[in-house]
Amino acid sequence: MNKLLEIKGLTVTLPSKSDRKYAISDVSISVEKNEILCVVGESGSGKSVTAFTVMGIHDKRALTISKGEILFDGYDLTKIGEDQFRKFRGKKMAMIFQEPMTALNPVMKVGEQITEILEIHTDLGPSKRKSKAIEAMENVKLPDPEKIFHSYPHELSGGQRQRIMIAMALVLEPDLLIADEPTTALDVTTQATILELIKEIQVRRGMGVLFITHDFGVVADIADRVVVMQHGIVVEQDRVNQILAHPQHEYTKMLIGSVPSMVPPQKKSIDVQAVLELTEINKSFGKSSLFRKDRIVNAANKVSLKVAPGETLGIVGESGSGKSTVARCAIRLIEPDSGSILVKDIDIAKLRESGLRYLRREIQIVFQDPYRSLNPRRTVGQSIVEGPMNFGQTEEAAVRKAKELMEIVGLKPDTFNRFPHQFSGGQRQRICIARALAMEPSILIADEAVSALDVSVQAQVLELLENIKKQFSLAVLFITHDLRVAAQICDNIVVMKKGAVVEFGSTHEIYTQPKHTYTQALLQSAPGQKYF
Amino acid sequence: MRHWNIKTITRASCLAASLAIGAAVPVYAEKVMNVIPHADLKNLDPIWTTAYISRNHGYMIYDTLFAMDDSFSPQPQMVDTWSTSEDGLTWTFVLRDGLKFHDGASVTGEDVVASLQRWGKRDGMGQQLFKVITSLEASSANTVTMKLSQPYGLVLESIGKISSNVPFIMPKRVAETDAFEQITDYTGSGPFKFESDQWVPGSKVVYTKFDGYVPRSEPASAASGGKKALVDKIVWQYFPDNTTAMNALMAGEIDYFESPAPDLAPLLAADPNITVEVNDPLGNIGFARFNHLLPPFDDVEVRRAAMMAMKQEDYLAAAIGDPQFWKTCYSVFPCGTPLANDVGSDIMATGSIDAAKAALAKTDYDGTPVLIMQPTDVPVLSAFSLVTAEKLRNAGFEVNVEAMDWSTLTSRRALRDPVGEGGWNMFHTWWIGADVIDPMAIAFSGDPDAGWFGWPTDAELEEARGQFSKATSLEEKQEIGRKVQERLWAIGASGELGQFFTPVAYRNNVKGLIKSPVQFFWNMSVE
Amino acid sequence: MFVYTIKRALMTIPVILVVALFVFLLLRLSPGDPAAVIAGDYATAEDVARIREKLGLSEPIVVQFASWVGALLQGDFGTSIFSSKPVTELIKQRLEPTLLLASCTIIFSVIVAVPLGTIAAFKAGSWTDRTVMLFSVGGFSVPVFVLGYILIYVFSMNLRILPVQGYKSPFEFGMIPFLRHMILPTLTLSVIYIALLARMTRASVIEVLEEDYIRTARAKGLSETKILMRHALRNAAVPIVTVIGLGIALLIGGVVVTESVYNIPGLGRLVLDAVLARDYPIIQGLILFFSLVYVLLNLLIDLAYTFFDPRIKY
Amino acid sequence: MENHVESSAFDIAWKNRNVSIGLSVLLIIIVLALIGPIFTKDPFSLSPMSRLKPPGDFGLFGTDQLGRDVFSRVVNGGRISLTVGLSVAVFAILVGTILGLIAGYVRALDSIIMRVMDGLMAIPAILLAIAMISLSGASLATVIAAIVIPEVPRVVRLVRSVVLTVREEPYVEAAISVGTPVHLIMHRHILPNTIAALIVQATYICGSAMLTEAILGFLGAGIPPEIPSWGNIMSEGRTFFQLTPWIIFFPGIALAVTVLSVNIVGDGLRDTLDPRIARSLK
Repeated sequence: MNKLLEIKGLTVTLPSKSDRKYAISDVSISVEKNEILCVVGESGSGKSVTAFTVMGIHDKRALTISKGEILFDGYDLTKIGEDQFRKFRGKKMAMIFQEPMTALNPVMKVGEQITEILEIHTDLGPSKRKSKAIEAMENVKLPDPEKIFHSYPHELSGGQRQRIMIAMALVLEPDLLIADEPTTALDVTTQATILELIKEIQVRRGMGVLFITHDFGVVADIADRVVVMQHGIVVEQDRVNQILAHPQHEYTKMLIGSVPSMVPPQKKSIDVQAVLELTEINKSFGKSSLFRKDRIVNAANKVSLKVAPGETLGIVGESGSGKSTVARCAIRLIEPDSGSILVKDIDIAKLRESGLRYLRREIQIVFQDPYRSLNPRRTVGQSIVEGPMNFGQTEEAAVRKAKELMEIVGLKPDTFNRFPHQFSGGQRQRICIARALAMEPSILIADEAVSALDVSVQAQVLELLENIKKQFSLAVLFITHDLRVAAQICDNIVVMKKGAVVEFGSTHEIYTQPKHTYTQALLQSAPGQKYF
Repeated sequence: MRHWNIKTITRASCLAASLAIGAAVPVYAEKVMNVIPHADLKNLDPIWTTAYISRNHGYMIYDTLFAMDDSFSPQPQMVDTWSTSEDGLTWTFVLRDGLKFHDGASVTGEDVVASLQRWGKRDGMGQQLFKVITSLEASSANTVTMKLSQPYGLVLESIGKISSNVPFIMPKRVAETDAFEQITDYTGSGPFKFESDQWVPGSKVVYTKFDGYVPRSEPASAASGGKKALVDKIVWQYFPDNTTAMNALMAGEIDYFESPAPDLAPLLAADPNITVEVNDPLGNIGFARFNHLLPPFDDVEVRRAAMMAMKQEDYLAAAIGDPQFWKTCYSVFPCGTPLANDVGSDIMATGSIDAAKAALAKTDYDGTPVLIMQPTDVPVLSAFSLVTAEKLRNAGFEVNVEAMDWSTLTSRRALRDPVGEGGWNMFHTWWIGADVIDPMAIAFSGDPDAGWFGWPTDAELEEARGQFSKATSLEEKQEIGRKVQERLWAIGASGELGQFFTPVAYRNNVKGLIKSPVQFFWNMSVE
Repeated sequence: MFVYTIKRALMTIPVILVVALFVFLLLRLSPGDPAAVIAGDYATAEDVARIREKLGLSEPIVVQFASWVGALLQGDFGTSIFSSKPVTELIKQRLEPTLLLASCTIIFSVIVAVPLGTIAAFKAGSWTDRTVMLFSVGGFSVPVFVLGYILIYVFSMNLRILPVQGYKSPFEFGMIPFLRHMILPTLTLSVIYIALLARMTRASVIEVLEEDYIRTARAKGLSETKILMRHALRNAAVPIVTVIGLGIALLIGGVVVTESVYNIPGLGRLVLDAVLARDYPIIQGLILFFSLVYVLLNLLIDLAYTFFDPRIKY
Repeated sequence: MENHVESSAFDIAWKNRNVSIGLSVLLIIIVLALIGPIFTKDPFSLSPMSRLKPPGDFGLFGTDQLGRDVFSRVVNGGRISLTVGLSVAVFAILVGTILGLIAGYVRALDSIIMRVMDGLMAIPAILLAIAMISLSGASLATVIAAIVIPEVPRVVRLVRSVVLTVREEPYVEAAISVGTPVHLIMHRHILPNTIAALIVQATYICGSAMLTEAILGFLGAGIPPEIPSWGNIMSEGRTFFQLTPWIIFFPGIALAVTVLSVNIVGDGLRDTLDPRIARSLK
């Protein structure tokens, strides 16, 4: 065996007041030369702590290594001094991170950020450093590296930034690359190219890669071996094919089972009058001032769509495609520049807040971030009854109704008086759904409502949404970037790109016979299609 | 503006370095006296304003026809000889030879006439004098003739006035400026020249020696006698902060400190290099002014009751401190001057709360609150106000003290409106002794229309004051003085709070200080 | 950038107008009457009225404001009531000491405070941090004038190594006398500024040290010093520079006191004396001038952001 | 229940050593100032014959230039200085919060309010205060008003920025979409978010107001000097700084300790209430 990195019985302790004692406990993992080891798990599984500890950049004030060893290049990294450790970092082991925007120093030219690593670890002169950096940038297939060398991070696209991160990590040809969810923040098309790039370089260099992810689709595409972690413990590890085909541990099975299929189920078409109808909605941001006119973004460009009761209409698209703008126009959190929004045949596009108020109950929304969707200073009960009581319901009636709804969304009614921080992310999203339902709306907008949730929780919330749609005969406008989720839940789909609708059709049509090239590219980019 | 380029800075720093090392020793050491004046010179027209600092500035650069000697009698200054006609109605003044303005022109009778006329429009004594003047003209280049409608006893006292407004002689072109507008040409004929371009209002005034000045041959005596400029340059630097000023004097950065707070005297005196002394023999007279128009002080007995509570020792101790710098004085004319007397002074000398209480009980005082304006930026007056407040409260008055700064007080004291509408009942001030040396002082007026703030009304008093200008002998004047004082006490015109002296402090290398109620800088040298 | 500069410069106009109106109303609606002050002790009511007329104080208030603003637009700040000197000339005369005192203070404060704040941030929670922070808090707790007196007492009166007071222009007297006279006022004025800057630096650096790119820098193998110097400070620069700008107002306030204590003939004392003497044209002109300086400096600082942060583009 | 989050935050704040020490010191000072009149002489009573006496026979802290008892002036002065500090903080926060909420929520008024605030910010605070006081007459009320006015723009900016941030929060949008009227959104969702920042801001305003009061006194534009605020005692005593240092020393110490405690409490609160900074200190 050719072990590059060997973690033996590593235990990292959390500060005394935390809700659990260990961040990771007795973790033993090894990465070999010339392989990609994927560490997979949901939030709180300890996968990132493991990666950061190996790199020696974990938060040393909060986390302490209490047991175990990390063997690398003949040293136990838990025992060597900081100065020696520093010589490894960047040179022998390198790391790339989830969010390339924040991981790059915003006030430093990217070229400088790459040459900096050469400056620390080598004796090369400035011109040599630059040519080596350019070479590294060419290696990650960055176009016009000379120009990008002198760019600042904000001047690059997300994919380019991640390529810069990779170039930076690989410029000294380290033996070990640690990748912490490197594609999670990227659009699906970009994700595909970055994954391909990592794989290719790994093969070319014969490098060992420790790849952290929560996405089994990514695992299926990239991993040689897989480690599954849960609550800081390794529950299973094996070759990728073995894990995917024959998962042993219940948790692994559950994770794999939760990945939605790309094949949409057959659905019968809905043939009732639409309750929400958007016609030629236009919305642009940025002011055209006297002095310049170039900062205007057309977030929605002649968008038309309609949703009927009992229908789930998906809006899919990558970031910046304008899908959220459409949702926020539909619920009139923002006012469209032009176009009409018919809710039960009343045009609300230009209504003032006072006129709008009585239509508020018809249309409700669930947001992406369950942590910010509830006022932390108010009990969940208060949040749920707020709407009905605004419309004159008595407190008693509202509370009774709220408790019923809590039961429907799968929460115990006796948690009515608790505060949001006492709930998990999935539970909070259920509360948000209950809050929306309390208004007895006919239209529900779910704006990336499951994107922030772990896959297991995601599946449950999706199921809940499906159930209440049926139960209350709701028209659902479902906004997502996740093609797998869209495939499973939507009846019809609108594909958006740069503010405009590029394709519309039934889910089945879209997934089986995409017409627009963009739709085709999107579908091809979804990871893990071999298995799921 | 100056160009601040590298070159200048480099040059400046080179120069600095050489100066610091002491390599460049000037061939001729200019004699400079650094002075901290008692106030900031805000205004350069001593006719336009009565501010003492402007008067002192006037003495630096201007000369006068007559000037007071140290016994307060007028002596010729610019005048060489003068004569009076038999009937006392025609006065002829002949100017000295060699009088020159700073621009080189000779001083002529025309200049004198124009200057006196402008002064006559602003100064109280001047206005009185001009009431009896029928003509004033330059009969020749160096002669001025003044004709009067009736004999007037104070001709020389007026044109030889020592304090504001002093009839300084300016060039005709300057003196023709409207009396209510400020002059902009600062050409005088005095021993020092004003350096206009070096003046930094609020901070620094620079005077240089005027080489063309010919001093009289008599020795200097107060404002009169030979004025010799013994230094090349006098720099007035105004210090807003007394402690800093004291430190600067002790550190040798300053030569002369005109009015240190009396309380700092012991600290300064403890320094062997510094002399602290009282320069002004008359000192200042504390003054508690009632508003005679408004209740409760529209009642003479209430005023007199209040005066009984005023114990001079307490005022002076609180405001001045060290007893060597004050003394009680129960005359309305400064003690130690010819007219000082003790007629009717029992009322002021009472100084007893109990007596005041008893006296107040006999009046119709109904508890109307007394509004005292307290000028918080003038420590002495601020202290006076607080002492009065406490005394009156103890004597049974209702008292409100309203804090303000002196400039607010000066504008508010002119209001005759009721208290609720901006009016007032009392304020405190002081007069320099020289300003209240005789009954002509506006402080003693009994005419509510032409008189001073507070507006007492007493025809008898006015009558007596009117006599004074006609009196010619000292006995006559003293008699009128006693009459005026008797009336002033009888009507409870104002409380007199005693006499106090502000010391001057200077480094021992300063010589030639002239004893006088006004600060003069001629004959002073720095060794 | 150029367009932005013009635009921002234009935006200062309403701000300055607000200031002008506010100051004007404040002066006109207050009870003091400069005419009475000028007229002096012996003036009659007619004299005062006459002076009011001369000063234009008897005009309707709207007319007064209009004529003042009209004159301002022509660069005429008016003429001092007492000294009859144009306000612009008085400002010119007094500008140098104030400008140099403020500059010395800013330079000195930045030199002291930024390293202090950075060290405190880097060692957040340690004794070093606590000492620096205690000093900073302390700097906010002592009145400026008390500090001035103490410094004079110790350095000038007891040790006799520095002059008590005054200002020596470097262009006239050279650098060394200038600096000798500047040391104590600068120290006095700097304390509060250092306190402010050190706190802000600390807070900004702490915030920056939490950022992802610091972690990236660690992953690259950079030493902590290099991380601090290259990555943290440059990113913390914008808030620090902002505070330098906001502190200008604080500085102007401090200048008034410091100039009084050290007898420096600067703008601070000019305005204080003017207020006490009711010299309206000076008060109006100077408050306006200070506001203009403040607004322009902050505009300059906004433009400087582009230098520190390439993301900011105008 | 409403205050659950705040109260727990303040429990944490109290556990912060700086906060507890600072608050304890402040409490002692406040109590002393309040019960001062019971055990001290009349701070206004003059006795010109025993002026400028050193600490000892003529009182614990000696006497001032009018023979008043410095100890009783310092103890009673605490009440004035604290009144100034607290009232300025309260009024500035009150006015600033109202204006800030309006500016942050009513688009039409935003630019008007903010331009006026910019104008006020541009005038150096001390100058504005001196001008206001010396022109409108010195009294406790005018001094408080003069210190409040320059502080208001800072509070307005703070509140406005919180409003602008918070109104973008999903839970506020959720509240809008369930038809909650504006005043309830302000009251329930936006105002509570400003409280932590406002409390911290209030402590700083309180501290700096006490200092400003002292400086105004020094410049001759403060509360009527008869009233014994610490600033006044010092500014009246400053002429005698080298002669009778006790007049300036005792109120100086009192002021410095009070302002220091207030600022330390403010820092402590900021560290505990601002999670980002608190986190890095753990």
